[in-house]
Amino acid sequence: MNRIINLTPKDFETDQEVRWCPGCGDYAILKSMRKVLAEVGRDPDEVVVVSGIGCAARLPYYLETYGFHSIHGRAPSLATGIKLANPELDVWVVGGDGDFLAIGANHLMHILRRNVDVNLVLFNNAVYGLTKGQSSPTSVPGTRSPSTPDGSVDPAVNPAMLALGGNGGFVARTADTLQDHLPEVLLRAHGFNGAAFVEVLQNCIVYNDNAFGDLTSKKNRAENTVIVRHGEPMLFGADNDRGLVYEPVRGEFRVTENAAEASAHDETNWALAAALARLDDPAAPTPLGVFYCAPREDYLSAREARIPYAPLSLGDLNDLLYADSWRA
Amino acid sequence: MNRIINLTPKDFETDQEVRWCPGCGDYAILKSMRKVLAEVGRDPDEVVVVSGIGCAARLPYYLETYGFHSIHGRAPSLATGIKLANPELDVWVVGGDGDFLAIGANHLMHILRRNVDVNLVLFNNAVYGLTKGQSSPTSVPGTRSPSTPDGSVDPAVNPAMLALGGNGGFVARTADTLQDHLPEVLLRAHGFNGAAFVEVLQNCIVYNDNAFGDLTSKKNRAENTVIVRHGEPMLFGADNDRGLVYEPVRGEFRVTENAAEASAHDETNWALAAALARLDDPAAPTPLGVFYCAPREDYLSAREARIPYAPLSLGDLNDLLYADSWRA
Amino acid sequence: MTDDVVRAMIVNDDPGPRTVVRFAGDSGDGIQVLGGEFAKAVALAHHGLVTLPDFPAEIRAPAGSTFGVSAFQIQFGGDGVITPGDEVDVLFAFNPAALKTNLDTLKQGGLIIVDTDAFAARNLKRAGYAANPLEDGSLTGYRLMAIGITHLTAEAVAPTGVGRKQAGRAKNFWSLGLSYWLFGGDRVPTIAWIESKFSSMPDVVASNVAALNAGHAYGETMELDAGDAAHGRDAELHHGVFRTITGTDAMGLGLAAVAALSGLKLTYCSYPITPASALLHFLASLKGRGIVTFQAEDEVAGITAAIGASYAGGLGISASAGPGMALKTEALGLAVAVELPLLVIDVQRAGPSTGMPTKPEQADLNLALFGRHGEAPLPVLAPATPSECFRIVIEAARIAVTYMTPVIVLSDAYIANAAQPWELPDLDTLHSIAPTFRSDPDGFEPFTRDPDTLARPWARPGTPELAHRIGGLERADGSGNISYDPDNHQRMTELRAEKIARVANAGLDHEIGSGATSGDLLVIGWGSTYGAIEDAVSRLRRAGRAVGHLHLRQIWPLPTNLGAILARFGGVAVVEMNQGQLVRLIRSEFLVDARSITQTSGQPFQVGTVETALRGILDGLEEPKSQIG
Amino acid sequence: MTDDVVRAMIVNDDPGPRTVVRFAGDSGDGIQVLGGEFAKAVALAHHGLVTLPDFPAEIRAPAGSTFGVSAFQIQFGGDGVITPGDEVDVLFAFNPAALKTNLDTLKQGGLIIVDTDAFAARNLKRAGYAANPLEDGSLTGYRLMAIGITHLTAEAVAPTGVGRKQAGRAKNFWSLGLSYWLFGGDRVPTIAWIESKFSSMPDVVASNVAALNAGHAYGETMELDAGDAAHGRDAELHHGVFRTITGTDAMGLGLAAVAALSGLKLTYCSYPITPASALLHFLASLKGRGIVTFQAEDEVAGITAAIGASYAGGLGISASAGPGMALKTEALGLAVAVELPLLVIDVQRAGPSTGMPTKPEQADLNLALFGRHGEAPLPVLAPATPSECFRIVIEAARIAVTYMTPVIVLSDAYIANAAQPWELPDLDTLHSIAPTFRSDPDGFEPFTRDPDTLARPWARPGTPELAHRIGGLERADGSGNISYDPDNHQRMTELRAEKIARVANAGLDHEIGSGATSGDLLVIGWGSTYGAIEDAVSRLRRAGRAVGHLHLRQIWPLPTNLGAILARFGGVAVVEMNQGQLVRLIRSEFLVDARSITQTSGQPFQVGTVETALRGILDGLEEPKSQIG
Ligand SMILES: Cc1ncc(C[n+]2csc(CCOP(=O)(O)OP(=O)(O)O)c2C)c(N)n1
Ligand SMILES: Cc1ncc(C[n+]2csc(CCOP(=O)(O)OP(=O)(O)O)c2C)c(N)n1
Ligand code: SF4
Ligand code: SF4
Ligand SMILES: [Mg+2]
Ligand SMILES: [Mg+2]
Repeated sequence: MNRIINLTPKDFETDQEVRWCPGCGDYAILKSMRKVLAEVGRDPDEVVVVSGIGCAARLPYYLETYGFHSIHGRAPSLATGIKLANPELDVWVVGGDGDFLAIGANHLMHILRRNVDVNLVLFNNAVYGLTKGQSSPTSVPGTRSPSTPDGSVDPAVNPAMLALGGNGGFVARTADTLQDHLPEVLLRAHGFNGAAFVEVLQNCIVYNDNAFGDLTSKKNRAENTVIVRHGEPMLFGADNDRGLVYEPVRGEFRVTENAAEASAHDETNWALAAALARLDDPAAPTPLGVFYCAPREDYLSAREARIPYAPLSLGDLNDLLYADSWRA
Repeated sequence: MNRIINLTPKDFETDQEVRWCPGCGDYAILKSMRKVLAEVGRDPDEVVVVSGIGCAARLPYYLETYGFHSIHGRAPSLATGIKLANPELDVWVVGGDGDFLAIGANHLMHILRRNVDVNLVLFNNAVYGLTKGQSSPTSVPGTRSPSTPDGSVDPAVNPAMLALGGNGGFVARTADTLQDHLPEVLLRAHGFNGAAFVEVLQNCIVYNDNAFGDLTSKKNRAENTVIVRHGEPMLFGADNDRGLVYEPVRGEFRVTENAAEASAHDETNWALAAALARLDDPAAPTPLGVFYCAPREDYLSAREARIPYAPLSLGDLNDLLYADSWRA
Repeated sequence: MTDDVVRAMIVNDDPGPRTVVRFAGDSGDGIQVLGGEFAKAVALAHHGLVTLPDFPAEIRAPAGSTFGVSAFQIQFGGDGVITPGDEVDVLFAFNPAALKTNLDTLKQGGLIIVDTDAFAARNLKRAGYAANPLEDGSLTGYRLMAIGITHLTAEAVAPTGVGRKQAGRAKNFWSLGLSYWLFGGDRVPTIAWIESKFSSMPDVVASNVAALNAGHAYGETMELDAGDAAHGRDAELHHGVFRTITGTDAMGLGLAAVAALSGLKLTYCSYPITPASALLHFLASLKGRGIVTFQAEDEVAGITAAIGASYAGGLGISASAGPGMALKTEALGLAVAVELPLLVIDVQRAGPSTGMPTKPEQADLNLALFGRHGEAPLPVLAPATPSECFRIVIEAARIAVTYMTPVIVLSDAYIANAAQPWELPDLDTLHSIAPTFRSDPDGFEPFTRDPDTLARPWARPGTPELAHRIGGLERADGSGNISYDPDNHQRMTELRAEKIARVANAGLDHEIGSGATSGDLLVIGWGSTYGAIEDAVSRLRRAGRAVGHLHLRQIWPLPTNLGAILARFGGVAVVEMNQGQLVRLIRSEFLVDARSITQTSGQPFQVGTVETALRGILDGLEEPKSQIG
Repeated sequence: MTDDVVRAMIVNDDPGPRTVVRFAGDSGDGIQVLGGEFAKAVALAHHGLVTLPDFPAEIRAPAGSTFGVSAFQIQFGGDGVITPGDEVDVLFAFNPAALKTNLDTLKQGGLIIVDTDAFAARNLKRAGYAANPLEDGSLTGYRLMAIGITHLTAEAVAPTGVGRKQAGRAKNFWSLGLSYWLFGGDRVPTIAWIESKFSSMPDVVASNVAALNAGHAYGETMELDAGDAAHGRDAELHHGVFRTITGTDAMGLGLAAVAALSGLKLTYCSYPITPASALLHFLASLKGRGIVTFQAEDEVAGITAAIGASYAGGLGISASAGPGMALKTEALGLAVAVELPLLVIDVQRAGPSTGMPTKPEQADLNLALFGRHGEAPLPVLAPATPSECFRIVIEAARIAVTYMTPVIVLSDAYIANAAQPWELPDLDTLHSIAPTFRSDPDGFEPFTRDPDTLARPWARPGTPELAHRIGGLERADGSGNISYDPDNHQRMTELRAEKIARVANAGLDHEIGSGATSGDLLVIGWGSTYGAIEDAVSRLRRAGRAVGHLHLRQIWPLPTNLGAILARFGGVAVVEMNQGQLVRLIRSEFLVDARSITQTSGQPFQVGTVETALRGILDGLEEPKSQIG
């Protein structure tokens, strides 16, 4: 059923006023989501956007598709249920770092290993926005927040690495205001037949401004990020004149000024993907892109192959009921 | 306080009859735990063993230490609370694959990243024993069980890999009946200053017999397992005549018949540890040992350094109360 | 419930002859198979029956230990059999531990059948006997049939050439054969079952059949006689088509019926927990026919996946027991808030916390009624008997779909495991469940309501032009948009409550009572206490007391005319396996001084216990309103 | 509660003069700072007061939008001020959106003070005004003070040389200065506060002080007069040492007091949630003095860590709001089962599900009383006022430690955020909390009990020779070993219930009532409805009605003599912000036809609403028992 042929981002606007703080990175993600949904071209009536609770999780109210703003941390399980009942739907799951990585990390891990065909978009602002600024599982140690006025102690979770360790088949990272790269990655995620995990570095201007440094300004973006693409050398810098050299023995990288020396990205290589996800070196750029993509059967297809669902007729029911019966 | 100098495993027996099924691998783990506790020599009154629910989780009732058999999946958080209130205690957390990796995986991940100084022992039998045999997160796809009579569909979780992805600082694997290796690994875990994660492959003779193949029989153990030790070449086979060669680019291994060619294990190398954890090749042995050990500050010490706890005197209280006061 | 129902209260005057047999032995002795096959034979002989397995808590305890004893109790007779029996007439004890742990169930003068071969020193010691009870006179006061079952079985199966191990395993069939001789029972169906069950192991078939026949022959040859204890076989069920069914299986079949009657894709999302897991196993065995089963990573994932399924147009179902139910409370609030259909089944077990996982209790009623944050009312139903699980889940599904609401069904460990003959329903009498999915975009808003039921429309994702958003933040009446408006919240809270109140009109048209329709005392029960209360009330009626029994299948909302019924009785007593939960509701709703009879021992009520307690209340009632003849 | 308490019921005859002021403006206007400073000045002028902030739900909404309006209300006068006031005497509206969304709080004839500079076309449109309300006559019926606050502020701060942005920000201090002129208030402490708060930004200090002075001067020069609306300043508090405190801070200080009084290491383990997070923030700000704070990964981890802490000999505390409370239910059952002390604080908000997170409701009472699987009784306390949070948590801790039980404290979003002057307790009057840790190994068993309290011993890990195991499976009376024994389970269930019942003897010796000690109607309340009920009852008393007010601080177990008190009144009414939860308990416990007055709008009750409802009940009471003079 493809009633609508040409969709535009505008088709995905709802009548609800967007209520994030002025300057919040969520606006940019919303914009990209609308763009990608239009580009994907799936009938909006066959799209469901599920979320938990948090600033990020308000997103469904701003997308003219089916939407479910559920409870904190449980969006992945809700989405699994939606797919179980109707595998045909195009399901997106969005949430913040508290939602996905504190209360909900278990469900995230299980939807990834099951490879349920949904697109998971993490809005990582390294803070609890909606509850007014407490540190989150992705906050760097030392973060001062209302709940950690003397600086947080807990080492952070690395979302992309957690997804890779949890047997995720598609793991990517991008950032809110990269209006070219973000849609590109979301499109790739959508194209993946299974649970695709996208970490979006998102700026919370109110409670954690500039948490990821300057990744997106025209000026610094080229030096501070490296966008990796399958088969292409991992180059960065204003003139793509610098590169990363993969040092596989310890899964590390070396920055080179000799672009020709740069290693090529291979998104089917888990070890390389893990090394990219783990790269956290002030002297190196932050890797963005599809770190890992290893297609395998998605959960619903695997289920259907093994235990095909079929409606139960009254005749079937009769057989079940009378199976062990006798007449007195 | 060290009232008892020479402890024997017998000192750790309680008056409760051990009630696992005859032949269950849990007996062997219990035996090793007693041995290790005796060897560690910590006063049993300063040891606390915490568990969730499951066959494995019954363990505290069989150890003459302080013990808490709590609720399903929550032992890691309980243990965190115990350490918060009294960092001096020697805390062990034990549980099954359902306990640690289904309902409790989130708490497991968070205790690992925080690096709370406890020893986590996973009894992985790839099945829900206590509830009579349903498939678990570590069951291989296709597992037939009462809840998956046509074979399970879900790809399995790799516990060691999950722990590595979740920022665990100490990750090891061993097996129930290896009465030399199991205590060795538990001792190493105990020595680690932080959250040490040990996966013990455990045979559930009733519901999932032989799930990990023959790893422990005298006959096959040498061929089917490779015990890795820091700095030593990764050798296996009856005469230690075969070895693993680390192929770092993709984080893979090659089996060699030339022992001299075998790579040495380096437990400080995360990439190598991940490769070992992920190695799952019928043609290669199952790696056992301490895959990864990267000492870092433990959670309670880090807290204490930042926000030292001090009792609150009545004088302090008075100051707090009267801080903003005025007289009417 | 209507007044007609009360008029239908019947007087169960003659319970007819009954026998209670209890098989007890080691976990490895095949007691549950023996009991199950015996029950089948009893049923095929057209007797009414109720069976109750009594598993050990341990998976596999050491042989001969008291905590490894497995037992199976059956009461049989005619239509009137509705409990597994208070006191045992005949106890089979296959080893000393079984005798030790089960003797107190046997009535004075009852018959004990023991396998003397198992009463050797080692087993006696394991069971904690200083001396052999068969010889030390401690069993005077009982009749004893001491038989060397183990060696008789070994001799019987010797010709089939099976090994010692298999010979040992055939003991239960030998005893089954003997039981058939003592109480009646046709060996032919059992033999057929053995043949199909062990079809790939011909020697097992041969040895089991040989044992069965030998046991029977032994009884015949020795002219053994259970005497009075066998009187149950003198009664018969009324005519009809029956099958023997446990609560678990009846509930599973009920859900299958929901699938067939509604055409909805049932999506059963659960996490294993005793005693609810068996339902997951049953449904998984249907292999995707009508029902999809999903083993979630925990209970929260289970219920939220079920909610997702209902949102997507399936019917989400989640089942658990106490600890898991507790974990579902937050998500239940979401289901109430977004008004989606959902079934949540709680197979109650003894609590608090992990408690005694295999033992029944009814102490989750409060949790079901009140265990949510905020005002989050929902209907609560409870089956009274194993077979009733079938229609209760159908009713629950009908309510859920009609009113767009989660519904809780409270079963328990007793109902789930007990079995009874069930007269099969005529499929034509089952009304279809007709979910109405919204398809018309004209004027669609997700929170407008049906004027009768107050249900909001069910608009499946995928339906053209109905895209909409729902969520847990308060929803504006009509549009469902986020609203902090005070009046809206007041109105929505009232609408949600009123919608559930209207479920009282849905008319669960069960017969819900027996005994007097007015009189001195109305005994109210719910759930698995049904048999014990009904038998106790019958006894009191036969003793001339004006007592009625009202058994609630729908606990919330309460039947609209319940107050009128209460008013016809001088007093009210509520019997339940907790510390008094329903009684609190009855008292607060009707301001009657309802008395509370409770038990929290992890055991079902015995008829005698209820009877005694009721007598106490009756004797204490100041002014008996009436006496019946 | 003893009869003395009832004798102590006082008649609050003269409330004295009062004023209600409400500041409303954009989130960016600094309304909460303005309100807070004004309240401080009012307090320093020795007035009684209650303040209530009214935050927008959004973190930071677009400027000028109606949903971005932030408000702050204060009622002040003498000792009798116990609510923030039903109707506003003076409304400051800093922009059209603030006027639009707050006008309905203003009483007829009330005074509106507006910043005319903000009533430009763009803001009017944002607020949804077609015409300028200052000009279209729609404000007739009110008094209007229209002042160009923005440009007056800009002029005043110009000499300090700050930029336009900071000049705009000083508006609130200008208005504060004006308020001091209108209602009294000393600028000196405010200036000191500005100086310390912005010490690193001298130009900010200068501009804010300039604005403050200018606002005051403006009022003086223009001889502005709030008229009757300023009568609150004619009343004073009684003598004593006070501070102004919110419920959150009082609770935090109460927990600090528990640490000091008990010597226990308080271990506060929580997950952020509105409106409970503020308590975590307060305690974290204590920097480890007496209390360790732990931000867990979710609510289940929060409460289980707290249980672990209590096991280890600390005092575990966990706080949350509705959705998080629901997630704690399973673990609460564990705490009941293993009998460890624990405080669980629920700062209630409007539900069900996510509901309206910033709005108060009292609809978690059922969850607190009944929201656990199995029989899992525990004490439930509730503070009536912000300052009372202090002693309630101390009492809760004392009960928890004395009876070895989890205790739930029910606060709500209103109490947490409202502020009032609190007469500071004399530390010498606070009784120490003396946990008794078991140290004697002789005869130690983890589940033997103190004969009085029925508490089990608290044996900290690390104590020599007391190694023992506890757990959620039913524990044998005494040894605590796993037990499936029916009699044991029955006994343990009863013991757990009896232990909690004995908490009624613990004697929460609060004054708990006012008004008549017998008469026509007893009004029962709990929690934050205190002020509204008390004022309403006072009004009725002054109108000659025989009405009493009993406010429960301990809801479970109920005070032992509550039945006797109820019997002295002709009728009973229960007032609560839910759909009738306490009333159900009162009805079932005492079989009185208690009437229910409820509200679920997410707003605290107004005095007038309660008064009207009570009048309705009084008028409907058939036979007034008595009339008082
Ligand atoms: C069960 C439950 N616990 C806690 C909360 C409170 N809460 C709402 S959102 C949130 C976290 C917000 O952080 P994040 O998920 O990172 O989203 P953000 O607001 O930063 O986008 C929390 C703790 C809740 N609503 N429900
Ligand atoms: C909240 C809750 N959910 C479910 C259960 C039921 N349950 C008990 S143990 C268990 C899993 C057992 O598997 P595992 O953790 O692997 O331990 P094992 O028995 O195999 O050693 C489950 C699901 C429970 N007790 N509590
Ligand atoms: S609080 Fe932060 S994340 Fe939330 S809307 Fe504001 S800027 Fe965005
Ligand atoms: S069920 Fe399996 S894991 Fe449990 S005790 Fe028996 S053998 Fe061991
Ligand atoms: Mg966030
Ligand atoms: Mg297991």
